[in-house]
Amino acid sequence: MAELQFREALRQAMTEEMERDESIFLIGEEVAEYNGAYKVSEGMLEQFGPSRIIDTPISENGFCGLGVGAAMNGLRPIVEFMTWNFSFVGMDQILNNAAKMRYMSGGQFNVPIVFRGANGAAGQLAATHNTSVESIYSTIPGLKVLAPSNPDDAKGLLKSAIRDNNPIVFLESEVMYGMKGEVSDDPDYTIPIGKARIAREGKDVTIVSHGKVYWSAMKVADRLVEAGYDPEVIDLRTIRPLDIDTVTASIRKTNRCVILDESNPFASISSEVTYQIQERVFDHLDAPILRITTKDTPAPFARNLMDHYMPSEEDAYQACLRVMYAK
Amino acid sequence: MAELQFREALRQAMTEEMERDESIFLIGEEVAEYNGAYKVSEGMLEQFGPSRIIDTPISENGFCGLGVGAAMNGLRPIVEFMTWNFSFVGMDQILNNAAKMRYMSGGQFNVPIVFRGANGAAGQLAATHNTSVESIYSTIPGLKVLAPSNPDDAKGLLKSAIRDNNPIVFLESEVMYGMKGEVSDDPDYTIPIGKARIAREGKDVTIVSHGKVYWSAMKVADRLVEAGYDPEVIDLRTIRPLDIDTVTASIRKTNRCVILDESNPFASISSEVTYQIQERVFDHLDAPILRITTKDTPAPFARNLMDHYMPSEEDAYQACLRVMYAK
Amino acid sequence: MEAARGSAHVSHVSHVQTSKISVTFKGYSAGSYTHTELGLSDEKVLDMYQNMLLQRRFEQRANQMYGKQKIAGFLHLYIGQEAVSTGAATGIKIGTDSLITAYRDHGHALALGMSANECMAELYGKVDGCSKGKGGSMHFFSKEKRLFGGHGIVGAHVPVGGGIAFAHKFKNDGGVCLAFYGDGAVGQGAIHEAMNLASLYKLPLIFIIENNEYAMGTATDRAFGQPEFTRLAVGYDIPASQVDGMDVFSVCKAVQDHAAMAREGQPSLLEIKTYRYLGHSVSDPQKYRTKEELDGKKEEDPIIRLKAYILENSLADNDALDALDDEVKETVKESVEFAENSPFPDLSAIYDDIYDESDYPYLN
Amino acid sequence: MEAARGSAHVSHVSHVQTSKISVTFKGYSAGSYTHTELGLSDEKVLDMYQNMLLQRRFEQRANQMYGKQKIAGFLHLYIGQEAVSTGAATGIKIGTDSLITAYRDHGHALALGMSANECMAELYGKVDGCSKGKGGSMHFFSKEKRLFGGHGIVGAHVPVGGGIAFAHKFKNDGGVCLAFYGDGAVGQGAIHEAMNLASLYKLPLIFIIENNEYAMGTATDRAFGQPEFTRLAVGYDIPASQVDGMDVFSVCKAVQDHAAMAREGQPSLLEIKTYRYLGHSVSDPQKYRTKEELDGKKEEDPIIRLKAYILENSLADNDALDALDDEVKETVKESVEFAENSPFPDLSAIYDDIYDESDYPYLN
Ligand SMILES: Cc1ncc(C[n+]2csc(CCOP(=O)(O)OP(=O)(O)O)c2C)c(N)n1
Ligand SMILES: Cc1ncc(C[n+]2csc(CCOP(=O)(O)OP(=O)(O)O)c2C)c(N)n1
Ligand SMILES: [Mg+2]
Ligand SMILES: [Mg+2]
Repeated sequence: MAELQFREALRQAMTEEMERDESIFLIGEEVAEYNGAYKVSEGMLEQFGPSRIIDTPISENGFCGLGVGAAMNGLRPIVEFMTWNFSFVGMDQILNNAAKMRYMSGGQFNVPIVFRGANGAAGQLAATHNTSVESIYSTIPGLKVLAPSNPDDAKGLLKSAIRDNNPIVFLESEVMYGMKGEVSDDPDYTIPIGKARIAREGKDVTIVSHGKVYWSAMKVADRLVEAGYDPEVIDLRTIRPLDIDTVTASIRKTNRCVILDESNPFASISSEVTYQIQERVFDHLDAPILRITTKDTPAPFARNLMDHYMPSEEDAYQACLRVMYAK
Repeated sequence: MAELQFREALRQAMTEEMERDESIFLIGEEVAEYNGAYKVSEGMLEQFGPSRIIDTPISENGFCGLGVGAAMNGLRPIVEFMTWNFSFVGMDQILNNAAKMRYMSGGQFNVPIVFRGANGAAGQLAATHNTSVESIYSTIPGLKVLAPSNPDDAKGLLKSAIRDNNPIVFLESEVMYGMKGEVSDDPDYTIPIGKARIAREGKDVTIVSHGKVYWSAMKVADRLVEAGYDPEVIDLRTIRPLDIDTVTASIRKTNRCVILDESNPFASISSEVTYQIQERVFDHLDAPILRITTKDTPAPFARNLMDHYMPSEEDAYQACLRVMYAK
Repeated sequence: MEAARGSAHVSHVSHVQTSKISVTFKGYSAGSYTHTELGLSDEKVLDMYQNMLLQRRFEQRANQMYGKQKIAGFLHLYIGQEAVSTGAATGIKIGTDSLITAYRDHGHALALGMSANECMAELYGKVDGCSKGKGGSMHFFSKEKRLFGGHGIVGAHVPVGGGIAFAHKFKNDGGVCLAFYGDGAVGQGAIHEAMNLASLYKLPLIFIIENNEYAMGTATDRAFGQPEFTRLAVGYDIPASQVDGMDVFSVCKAVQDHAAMAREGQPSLLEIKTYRYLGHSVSDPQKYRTKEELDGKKEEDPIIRLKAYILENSLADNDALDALDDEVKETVKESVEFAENSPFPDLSAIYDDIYDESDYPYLN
Repeated sequence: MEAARGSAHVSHVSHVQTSKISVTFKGYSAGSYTHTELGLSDEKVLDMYQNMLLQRRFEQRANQMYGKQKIAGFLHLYIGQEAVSTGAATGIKIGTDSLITAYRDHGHALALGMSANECMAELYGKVDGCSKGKGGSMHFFSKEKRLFGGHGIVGAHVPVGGGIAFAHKFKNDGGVCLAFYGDGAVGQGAIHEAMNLASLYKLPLIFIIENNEYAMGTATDRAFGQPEFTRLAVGYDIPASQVDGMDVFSVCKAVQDHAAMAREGQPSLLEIKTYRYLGHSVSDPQKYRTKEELDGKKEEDPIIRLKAYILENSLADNDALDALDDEVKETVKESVEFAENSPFPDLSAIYDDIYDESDYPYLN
């Protein structure tokens, strides 16, 4: 175990895998000579050279498609989006070509590709630069969608993603890149895709979250503990496939659920988790499931509005009290 | 009232509005000289001429962007997608530019634009040509999303959409274009955006649906009636903003709900409707809300698989029985 | 920047206030090449003839079966364009080189040597289809023949072709990729991005526009401000040539030349002039063209042209050609039987082939 | 297809097996134009000088305020490129013509006559900002000045520019649209689509590439197989010219000429060679270029150049220019006070300006 930044954990995952398997390459804007817009790939050009660490023009559609073709023809691309906001100009390549190629070819062509980059809000960047994309990508069968919340998960999940033979949407966060944490140094450290993590065991209320907002969930849990409650916190880690069994097992115990989701609310992960919970353990629910999300608006620029836009820990805390009928 | 096909109702809506307001134009692939790939715009080139009925190259990103700019500069474009499957190569224009322009400009620039075309499955067209896009677009604040299920609603909602000052995603269906029905001939016939329609009143179970799958909901209701039950059927008509009040009022009465949604299930309209119902009328629910959707897979080609892929009326019927604890 | 390689020549003159470039495009016109010049044996020419006939009769039969509702969905027929697929397949190394195209893909599949059986079964949506009945007409695939699909989103497969070429280069396996697309697809930004990427990374890729004059009902000059597609290559400094797609030898020669460039790391563009005889798909009233235009084009028919060449050059006589045709008819007939007899996929197969694993948990 | 109009000349020669085109691009080099030739009064030249200074000092101050954490988010500074915005704004009819650009938009806003106050307040995210604090640095808008934004998704605003031009034509209001974008944006397919649409529909649109040699850390020749951007115009048969963006008169003249073409329904392309002195945004270590390169470019500074021109031609003396500078400094200082004193939006404003209606039901 070593203490690493989130970005270093990602880099280590990529580096170890690239050392192991020569068919892996990294491609994206500024990943090579600039060392990555957020320095995730720092030093990788030096280590692996320009045939495996590849700068692109600003052509998301083009280089996503290039990744898909390379994956079909025997390589294992890692495609970096500077941020996921920019994936929309190339999203047809992800949701049609990457996701459906194997199916349409009757299983002949695997598409082992990882699309990765920063997701979600990152401060005063206004409406086009603060999108949480998981609602959009996770609706697509054929993709897997991963969202680590800490350096160790980042490493273990990214290694699993790179080894996986299927197309993967891997969601990081500008705001988390500098976050430090203990990270396994086992070169075969992988975290199974599709397994949630119980971050805190408890029996009074289940708080479900993923990615950056997991840290808000933990703060809410701390406040609840201080107030004398015993919350359970689940970090989904994988969004598709969703580990609903871990969630429902928790609800069987707590009978209550609050979801923290840094997406616009409509048809989001919070909606889906709610559907699946109530479908499976309806009789165990003692209160409605409540969600705390970003506001149902585009992201504003002004500092105070942007703070207001983000999922509120206070609201989440109050929601927990509400579902426990503690107020 | 006259009996019109769905496509004729759409055409009438566009034609009447274009006669009323010279700033409206129709643009898209094959809309002019070919009279529309599905003949929705038949004869409109002749009536309005090539400056208002405009064929495009196959450049969805380009002509969606063109529509947004034209709308910002005082026109009211109707942009036809041959089908919504092809919107993904231009979706950045919809979800970033159309949806967020007004907000980012502090309210200075309206974007009165209608994006319309065929949505959802249309038979053996395989994985890229059978996408239901409402889950993806309705998650975006700034858009409104409409999905009429019959010719009269098609006309009334399209006229409302064209008159609306906001960007609208208008979802039709290849399979429904030939469907006939009575249509109002009032030139000012509009249906309010954001109002669901109670298609059948009942008290035993609420079936929620929209668009083409509404007809399955009605068939299921018929079977239930035959079996001695009294179902209520709600046609959402507008997906964003969602008329949740009509839905919850129904559930207060029936205490049970089944949702039919022709989308892939994950993070779909069915998920969202479920969240909102349980949040608002939890205590009125006597059973879990169940959904019947397409399978959680890409659309296959083979006829039998494609039939199997579609939301099953039998499953929906069984789901209704299940939530009524009738089996 | 000076460039003079392959078939394009760019020269650059700078004055104080203007600069000038001139670019030369090579043309591969019909009737310019003999099979011996192209290194093709007499037998190979007969194979080519038979293959073009196979494409034609296969599709005629498919059209018929569509009418009988044995086949459903879209059916985009290639009839008239057979010299393009066969010429191209003859110009490359099948099994080493790769090919990707749009939804009008039956011709390419058969030209690469995929069997009529697997192709017809795919149209029927049967398990023995080349995509196990999952893809249908628009999505023929063969890993063995290196056909990377059949694709339905116009233009979107062209960057994928760039990636296939990228992998050839990365693996240094000597392969090149042919990316076919229609004139209409040129309107898609994806292709611009792919052309720049190919030029920048020096990918072993040939962009091949099958210009059949229409995208559905839209003639090229109604969709493009400048419809001479070779000129797009100027923006990327890649060689571009124009080819008469009604002469299979012209196509073969052009693909040979451009594949040779590609093997040296020089991507390029081919505009192949061709024509489709039937509608865009089976339900097209075709009001956008006259019967005269269509009939005129049929006079240039690529199969008749090749037949005439064979007879003129005594590569075979009429009887021998008739025998080949009979074989083809038999093959096609058998393919229909094969497709009829092949089972539909099991319903459980709906969940197969999505992920490369058997325990993925689907929702239901 | 023959074309010889505006500044591009295409000729076409067909032989049996090759065809050739030659294309001429016009150049607007520095030092070629006097203000009188351009129809600019002496006063106008002083206005232009003052405007360029305003842009420079405004941004220097914004940079400072960013350091003091009064401003947050991305801040992309335009310093070095001021001749482009001022030259272009001088070449069009403000209030009739339209302009759209990318996120590096402060210069264009000030050149169009938007006040330093509303611009600085927007950087602060205050209600008196030009986008009410909803847009920030990347999203300056002014309906009055016809600035259609400031846009953050690279390349995506260019088709929007096409639509603005489309509406000018549709309404026949005599207006034209200038769509500015960076060299990096040329890699986006959206721009290819927009160029074809403009060429096809004959839109009154000028595509203006502000080529400042870098897209973040990527020099143009590392992103483009063929980095002479004017050549892209050949594919669309639209005139293209290259402009020295360090001379405000060259820019003005080019925009005058191309706007005149646009008013006649001829879209065109301008590549303006310029340079940004600062990093891509405030947090850029700039390892991709040398100090020597940067210092060399600063020698061509557009403001110093214009100052020299004014002095040489005795349009004003040093004292008068210093007085203008003092005015500018005062304006900028006031804008900071204005921004500081302007309130933040009310929290309820988060729900305003999304839809053009007051009763839209948001989720919560
Ligand atoms: C992105 C996208 N837009 C629209 C369509 C609908 N469409 C299918 S084929 C076609 C015409 C394509 O013409 P062309 O590229 O010339 O190929 P051809 O049919 O002539 O072989 C269109 C518009 C599509 N499949 N994808
Ligand atoms: C589609 C998209 N991809 C990536 C980015 C991230 N990004 C922002 S600015 C930029 C560089 C653009 O360079 P250029 O067009 O030359 O403009 P300049 O910054 O030089 O003015 C990049 C890659 C983005 N905003 N949008
Ligand atoms: Mg065509
Ligand atoms: Mg630049």
